[in-house]
Amino acid sequence: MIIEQLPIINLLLFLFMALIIPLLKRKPFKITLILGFIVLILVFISSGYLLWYVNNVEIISYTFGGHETRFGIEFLVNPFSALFTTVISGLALIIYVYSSGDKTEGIEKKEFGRYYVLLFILLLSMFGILYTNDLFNTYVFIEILSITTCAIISIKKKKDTYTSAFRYVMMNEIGSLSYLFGVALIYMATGFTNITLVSESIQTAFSAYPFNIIIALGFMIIGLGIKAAIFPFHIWLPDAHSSAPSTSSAILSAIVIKVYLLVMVKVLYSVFGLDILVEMNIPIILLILSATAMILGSVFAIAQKDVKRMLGYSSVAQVGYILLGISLLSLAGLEAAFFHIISHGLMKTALFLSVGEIIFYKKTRKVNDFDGMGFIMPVAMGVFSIAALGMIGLPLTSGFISKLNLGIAVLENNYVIFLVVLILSSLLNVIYYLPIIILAFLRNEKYHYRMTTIEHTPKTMITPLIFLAILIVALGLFPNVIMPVIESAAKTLIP
Amino acid sequence: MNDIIIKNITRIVIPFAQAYGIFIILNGHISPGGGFAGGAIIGTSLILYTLVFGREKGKKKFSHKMSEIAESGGIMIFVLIGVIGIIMAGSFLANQSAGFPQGELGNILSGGFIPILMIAIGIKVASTMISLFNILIDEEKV
Amino acid sequence: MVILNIVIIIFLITCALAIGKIKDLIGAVILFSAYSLVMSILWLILNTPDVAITEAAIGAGVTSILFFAVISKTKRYEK
Amino acid sequence: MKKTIANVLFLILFVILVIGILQMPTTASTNAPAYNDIVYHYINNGATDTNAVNLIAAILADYRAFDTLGETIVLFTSVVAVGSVLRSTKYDKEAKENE
Amino acid sequence: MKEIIDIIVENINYIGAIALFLIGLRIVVIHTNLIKRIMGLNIMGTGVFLFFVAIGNVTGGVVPIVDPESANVIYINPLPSVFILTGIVVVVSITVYSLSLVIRIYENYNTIDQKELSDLISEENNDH
Repeated sequence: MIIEQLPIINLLLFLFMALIIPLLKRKPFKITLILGFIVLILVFISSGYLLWYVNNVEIISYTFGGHETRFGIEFLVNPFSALFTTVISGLALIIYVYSSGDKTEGIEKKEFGRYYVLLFILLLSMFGILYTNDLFNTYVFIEILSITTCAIISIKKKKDTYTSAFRYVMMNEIGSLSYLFGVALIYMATGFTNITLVSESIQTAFSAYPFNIIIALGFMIIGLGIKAAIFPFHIWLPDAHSSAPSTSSAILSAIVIKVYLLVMVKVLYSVFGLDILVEMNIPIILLILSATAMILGSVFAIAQKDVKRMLGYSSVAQVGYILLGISLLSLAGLEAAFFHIISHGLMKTALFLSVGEIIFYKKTRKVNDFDGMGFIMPVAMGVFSIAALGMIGLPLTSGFISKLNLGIAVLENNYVIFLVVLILSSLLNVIYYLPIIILAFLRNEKYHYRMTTIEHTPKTMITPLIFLAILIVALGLFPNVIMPVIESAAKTLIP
Repeated sequence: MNDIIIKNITRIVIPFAQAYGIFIILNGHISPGGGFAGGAIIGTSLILYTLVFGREKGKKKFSHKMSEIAESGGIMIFVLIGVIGIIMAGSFLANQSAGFPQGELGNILSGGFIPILMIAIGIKVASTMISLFNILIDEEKV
Repeated sequence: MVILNIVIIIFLITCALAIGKIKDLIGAVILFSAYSLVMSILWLILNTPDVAITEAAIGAGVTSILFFAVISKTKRYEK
Repeated sequence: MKKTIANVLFLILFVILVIGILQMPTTASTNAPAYNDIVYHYINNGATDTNAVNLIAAILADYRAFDTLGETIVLFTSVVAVGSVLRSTKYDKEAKENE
Repeated sequence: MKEIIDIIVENINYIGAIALFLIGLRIVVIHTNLIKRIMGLNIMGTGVFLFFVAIGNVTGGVVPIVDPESANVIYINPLPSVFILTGIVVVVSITVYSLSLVIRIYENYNTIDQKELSDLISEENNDH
């Protein structure tokens, strides 16, 4: 009985937290932080329990107001949504602990209250997107997500944040309205907005009104593609992610783009189904887009002098990897994509957070200024190096496993050309990540004497970084721990 | 704005506009309208008041604190009703099965929690509109 | 009714095109306000009075006022 | 030049979409696919289910009340977001003076 | 010729919705004035909403307010109206947020033209 209520209780906890922060304005800020931490821990535990429950007992279908599924809004907790809500709440917990050091880079102290309100509403909307089984409800949550993501960029009161936030909000809104247009077209042809019901009737609708479904598919892919920064629509990403505060960049890059990709997975696999996709030759288009993204994202990243911009372009390339796995339309490809979503989430979080610490203390964002940084800030730079090596795909890190999985999945489908692209993109990764590590650790011996002075950063900033590094390595050594969960998540989408 | 005609006409119009807005909110479940429309009408009338009589007087009518309470209050009522649904009937936002008094079909006092929700939405929309307007017009230069 | 519908659609499209063309932003907002009002009439024709009331209050009322407020703080003429 | 190309592109898109529209179930009658059993359920049982005569209110606040909750959250978020952009120093000064 | 006109008249709402959506999109993409772009966004939104309403409309139908006494009336589809009511408010929120950004951009750069803005930003980047 109570288990069925857990998803909505998760959402209500976030909402409660967001509403309670303005009321606690006069109390010391520490109380708010501790309360938020408790909420996040509770949500993490409950979503973890849901993950165990749906994998071992049964899938939870929950309808609001006690109406039948056809007439109301349905929350569907299957292995897919349970897995990713757990991952999101875990990553959010790590980022939250880091940002609670009261030293968040770029955010004025007065804005902390609003920042945490926005953060919790952001988490609420992401949970809602993953849990809901209704296309229009997804739209409502997508709008909440897009307004909060823009707001946590523009909360850093700098000149260039406003312009990049404006561009982001425009692109976002074009994306949402295109998605809504797609929903309208699907509703027109089938008469449903519930995903399960749509997927049951979409084949007959496709044979009766093919144009309807084709245009809907196009609008939805373009809309979600803009939001997920799939290659030709990625122009907003580097600006937005580099001008945001570091914790926001970590959230945006590691979680938010992935959520849009997961919506896209839901739309492609659950709503339209594989038959229509294959008939429309959608996989080929997506594969070409992902290949271009993998190459060009890395090429652009090489040209950047700003570290955060470089990481932004690297995200474009990584979205390409995930899209490659998704568009193979096979079980192995989907599993690889899911694994890469998790491992890239960990690595990007580690990269942005460690860079954030470096920027916060050294006030530099140029790649060239990383000279000898490894001796000044060993922990931050060490974590950066581990995560960067993971990005390159070195063995012993989670990045290696995800690239291995992707390669196997590509070979299974006999797309040898994409294996070449994969390897080429990895080599390009080496070109822009390795020099930073070499610059930081191996050059300029004049910094050696400073080995003894270890940075005195607060524990709340160091602990999450170390924890992330351990997780990256652990995932690289024992990928089989989470493989069963990913497999069952992928199997809910490909029966 | 120091025009006596505008001021007097505004004084006359605003009560009607607000009464109309309240009417629309309360009759949301038996006639066209509802929380969004009524809330927007009330919000617009408050904006009109602020425009004509100036920011200071407008503030007296609808202070910042009040709008803050109204904003979180709207969602709070919503969530509270939903949680009552969870406790009574086992699902969020359950209406009839949670035992809300249903009333007679077609009356104002009917529809279980629908009028309450409409009032909550109305409060929320009205306070949001007026506070957004206030924030926009007296923003502070950095 | 059908003819009124067609006339309104043509009016809306012209209005939208004019919003794109006009250089004076205040004029654009007035056009936008008219657009929203006519839109609410269209929704009355299409049997959705709830939406019509909301659009008349929000689209023609609140949105235009907010646009005016912002234009008064920035530039009026587009280059 | 750039504008002409864009205009031509938009015109082509318009023509494609209109041709697409004409293949769709556009009849404004009860035969349209969207007018299915769900709508009949709302019309026949909606009033007794929720005791609200206005079906739009019944769906808005009962069947799909969760959408409406999400939408009130959008309004709340927009106030917080606009405040975070425009209201910073003054608002806090006022709050401090009041204390 | 008459057939074509008949088809167009029959689908006038859909065609209008598409046209408004594309005009709005064109304004958002091509125009350089930021406030105009926000207006384009609103036009796009109304285009989508018009599409929704057109789906729900039934010729000769009446407003879905149930009257138990009168039988044999055809009600229009109430679901799209509900979608739009939610959508309108969402678009307004986004509009206000982007307008607040425009105010800040004007304060910082003294222009609300995207072209001048990009020039100023690239100049600043070159200075550093």
